[in-house]
Amino acid sequence: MSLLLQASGLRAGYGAAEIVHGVELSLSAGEMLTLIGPNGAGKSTLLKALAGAAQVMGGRVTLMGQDVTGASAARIAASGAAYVPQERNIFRSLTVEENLGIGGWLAGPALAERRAQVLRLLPELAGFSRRIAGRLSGGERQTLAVGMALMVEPKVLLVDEPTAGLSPALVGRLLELLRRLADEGLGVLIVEQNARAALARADRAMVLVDGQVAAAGTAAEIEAAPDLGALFLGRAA
Amino acid sequence: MTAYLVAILTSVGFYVVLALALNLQWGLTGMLNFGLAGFYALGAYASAITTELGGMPFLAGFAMAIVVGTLAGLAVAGLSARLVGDFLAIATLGFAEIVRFLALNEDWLTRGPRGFPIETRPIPEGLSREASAWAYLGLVALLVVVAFVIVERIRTAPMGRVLRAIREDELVPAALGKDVFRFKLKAFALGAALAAAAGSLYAHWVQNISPDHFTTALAIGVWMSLIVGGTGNNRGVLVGATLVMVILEGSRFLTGVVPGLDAERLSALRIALIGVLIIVTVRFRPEGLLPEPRIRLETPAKGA
Amino acid sequence: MPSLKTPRFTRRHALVLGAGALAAPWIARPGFAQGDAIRIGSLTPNTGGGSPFGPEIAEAHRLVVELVNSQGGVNGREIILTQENSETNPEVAVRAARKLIDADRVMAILGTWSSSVTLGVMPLCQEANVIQMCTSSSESIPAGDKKGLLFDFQALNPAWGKAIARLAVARGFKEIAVMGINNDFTTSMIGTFQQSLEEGGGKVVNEPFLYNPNQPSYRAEVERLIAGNPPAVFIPSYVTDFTAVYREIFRSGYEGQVITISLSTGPQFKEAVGEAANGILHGFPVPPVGKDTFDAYLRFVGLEPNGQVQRPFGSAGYDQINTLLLGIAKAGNLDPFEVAKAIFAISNAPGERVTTYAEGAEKIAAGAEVNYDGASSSVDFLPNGMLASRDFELYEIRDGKDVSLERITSAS
Amino acid sequence: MQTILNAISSAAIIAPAAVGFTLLFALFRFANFAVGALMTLGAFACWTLNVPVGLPLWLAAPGGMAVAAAGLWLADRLAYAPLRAAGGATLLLVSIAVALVVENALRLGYGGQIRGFDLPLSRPWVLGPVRLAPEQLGVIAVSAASVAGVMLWLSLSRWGRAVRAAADDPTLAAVRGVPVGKIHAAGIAGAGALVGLGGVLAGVDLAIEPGLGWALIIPVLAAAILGGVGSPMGAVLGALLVGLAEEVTALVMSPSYKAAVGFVVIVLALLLRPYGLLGRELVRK
Repeated sequence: MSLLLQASGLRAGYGAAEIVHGVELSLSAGEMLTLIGPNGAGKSTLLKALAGAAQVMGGRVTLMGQDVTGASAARIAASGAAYVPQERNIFRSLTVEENLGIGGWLAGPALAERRAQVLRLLPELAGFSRRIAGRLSGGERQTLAVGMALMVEPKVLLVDEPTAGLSPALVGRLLELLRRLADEGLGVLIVEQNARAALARADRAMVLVDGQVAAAGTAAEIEAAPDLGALFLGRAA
Repeated sequence: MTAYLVAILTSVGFYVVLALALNLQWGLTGMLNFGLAGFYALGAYASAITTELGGMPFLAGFAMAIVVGTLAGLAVAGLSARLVGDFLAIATLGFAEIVRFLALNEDWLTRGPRGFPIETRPIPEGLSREASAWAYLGLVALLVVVAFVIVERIRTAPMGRVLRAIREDELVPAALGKDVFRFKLKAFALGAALAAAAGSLYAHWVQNISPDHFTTALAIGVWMSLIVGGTGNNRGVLVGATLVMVILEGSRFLTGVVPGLDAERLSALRIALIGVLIIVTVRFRPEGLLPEPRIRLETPAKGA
Repeated sequence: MPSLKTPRFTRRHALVLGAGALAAPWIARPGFAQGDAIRIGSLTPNTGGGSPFGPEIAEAHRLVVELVNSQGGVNGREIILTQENSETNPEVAVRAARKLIDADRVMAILGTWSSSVTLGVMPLCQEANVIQMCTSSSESIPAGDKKGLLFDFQALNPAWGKAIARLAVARGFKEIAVMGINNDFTTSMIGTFQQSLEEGGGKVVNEPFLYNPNQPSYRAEVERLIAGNPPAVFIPSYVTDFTAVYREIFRSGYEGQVITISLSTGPQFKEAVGEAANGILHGFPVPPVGKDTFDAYLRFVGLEPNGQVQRPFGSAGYDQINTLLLGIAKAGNLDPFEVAKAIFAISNAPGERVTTYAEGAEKIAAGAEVNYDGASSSVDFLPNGMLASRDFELYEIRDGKDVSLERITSAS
Repeated sequence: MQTILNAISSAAIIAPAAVGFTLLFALFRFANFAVGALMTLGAFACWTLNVPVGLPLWLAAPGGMAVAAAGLWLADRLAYAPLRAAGGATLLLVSIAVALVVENALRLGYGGQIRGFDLPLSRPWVLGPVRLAPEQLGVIAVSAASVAGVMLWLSLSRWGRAVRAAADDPTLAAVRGVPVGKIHAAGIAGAGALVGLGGVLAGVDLAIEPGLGWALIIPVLAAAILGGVGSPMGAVLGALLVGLAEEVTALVMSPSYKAAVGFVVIVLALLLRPYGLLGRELVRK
């Protein structure tokens, strides 16, 4: 398995406020890594820093061996890491079709081909391609957000709380979808509140507390750790 | 020259009171009021009508201006409380235009475009020119102090905290059980009353008002005072209004040194220069010369 | 912090420049005794609603002052003219007038144009005993002048309405619809127009109404004006709005007679609408096209007399500054009340006719009585500072030229 | 019938600039008051090409549009872009300062006199109860074609869609690799050209002088806000309604209250639909 994304000593935040204090992280192809932790632990900030959407204040990030420390969101996107924000992850005033088109901006002439591939991966999108994205249901919206991210054929998918606000049935379906993408060879890094559901499908997990890694291991190890379970997994139990 | 500086300082005083009113409405509460000139005009006309047509003394006119200003503020804020941001701006702009059209068209009351001469003065009869100029400056300074104390106290009081919370996100104070509508109404009406009070004093200072006195150009000057000085900072308002007046009036002296241009081109150059100076000032100090002091936004500890 | 430096530098720079500007008038110039200067302010609407007219007034003031200074000034004193822009806005004009009075220490303010500005600065001028010369036609103007320091070089608007109605009746137009720009200038003009029309056996059809300037379109107003297809319409207006209104009238297919005031139909208007301007009737109290004084003024500012109404307010500005300077020459000092008295003396009969400052000053020095005859009118004042009379002339635009039809003299 | 036609004629002048304004608002999240002055700039540029240079109006008009777009781009570079992070009120004020600079630069160059295009006035065609002047028809046709063209561009072309995406959510657009800077430039070019065209159309009806923009900015703003800022279709609808409201009020009551009544209508409409007819809440920074 090839190493796709690696961060060492990563410190990040916004303006003067440092939120993530020195995190080590790696992600390989075909692997699904889930980030869990209490509210305000810096999970989303870490993800954003990796995606170029938050300020990197120290440390180093490499993407497929290339140094992307502090690079812009656009450059990281072009280098093969697709970020799916938690909110505002679709263009609400555009149709689903148009959203996919914007997602595939970097694909250029290969747009049609990519669209076909994405629709193969996510066949449900084809069913509502002409609708205005802002009027989609929660599950449809998240599927579109993932689909749009896939349009540039990324190697790494960075997904921020994709299941927030979804019904338990939809949570399962969406996580299954991400698992499937990892099985196709992508590296998938997700931040997830539904910790048990995520752990059930992830390969590895990291627990973030106060901007630092409190624990890391295989999903099974983390799930089994009794103290962690009591502290952070209770909510989802 | 002294008398000129006194007069300009008096003008600065009016700008300061208006900018303080805006600071309360926009700087603290986030309500975009483009109709400031309307409340100013309303105060000026209410006062002039009371003293000239009603034959009452200045203080009665001043009180009437405050009453009318408050009522108009309540009405405008009450009607448009649902509107936010630029939508409130257009509604208030509409209000100002309506006031101006009323002043222009209802000439049985306002003497329309021919101007309303005002004889009643808040200062004793028979003062010398110099002395009356200083007396007016004193009165305006008094109004500035009162307005400053009111707005500054609100800013630092618990009410100020709620207003700032409304500015950042209305839903948060609403969730904490604050009656957002009431707070907005209060802040807006108080700002309107301040503007009307300034209008009253202004009317009796210039002694002749017409709808042309209360145009958007005036509102722009006041807005500039606020933005240049520092939104949310009452001391900044003082600095901003002074600086804007220095730019507006000082540029008159500047044009004297540009040779070879006729009056029309000099005037155009001067106004263009005012525009450039404002762009440059805002460009290098986007938060204003005196940024808003940081006040912790969290709710006070229990029992406090 | 480089961001702090720039504004600071700008401000200091501005102060230095400003101080330089202030100092400039005090730098001794050859030929004039220091401290004896005559300080005059010119406050014209160079931007805003009056911008089509303000610059020509300002230019007339400046050129006359330059000429007189080059000839040795008034009684050996240099004239220092300070020109300010009122922006056609009384709020701004009041501050500009403060500067003129208190910083530049002028003894007279010339050139205010719109009534709101003239009335707005009047309390200041009255308080500081500063002479005011304006071209405003509001009826409220004489009432505000308690000290006899104001001279108005424009006929008051009731006179306009009367004269134009008489001219219209004389041309056989008896049923006329009326709309006017919403300002003080037209409001009372419409009243006297209606009255005078009825006295002449005619009547105003439809309800007369006012419109506001600065509109994106005047279609609705025009529809209302020409409803019922009246044989003639009268539209007192200014050039900017009249241009738009007239286009609308023409495009609406209205075939009746359009009557307006000559302010609206200057060369700018004719150029803007082209041939369609032909046939418009317009009346104006001044300037007396073809009169020697008016032609002399036009040549003075570098224009050729062409039988057209040109620079309607510049000619009044020219008369303002000439009259003031002659008044000072006659008074022999700068006391405003004596100068005001002298202005009545040099502008009204009896006296030898003079048409320029140089001519008049020479005769005054020789001890003669003079009567200034101006480019905008004969410049005779009533005791209240208003023009005693003014010639009204009715023109028709033919082939893009103003053709004079008739002239009457109307008492204010 | 005539009233409706008149309302359409008025709307035709306002609509392109209102669409331009709404696009700028959607992209940059502030009410750009310089739009009025840029209309004046477009009208003067077109006049210069039309009268002194002698080009026919249909050739001069694109020149006016290009100059207005260039002016907007320059204003963005010098004044707006460095302040992107500042709030909407600051930018709005800066845009007023820009308007002052543009207006007075024109006054410096051209003087305050009024001007008109070299376009002879013509008499109307009379079709039963309705009169329609050829210029009026021309204005309506050009306006409709340009607005329709821009809307097609926005919905069908790759760049047009990217403009809408960047307006919808610039952060997400950047994350998806859309070159937001270039898209902003494209939006400025498109909006600037529309605004310039609006100035040219206004020049056909009104007198061209440096203060022209101030007569136009309020109705442009009102149309855009009434329609729902950010919605080009809404801006067109808003222009029609503003036109209609003003025409009707001038017929039934004193025309001197026309503009005021227009405002009342707008405020009432906003009270019923706080985000405008076709608008929705825009994501704020």
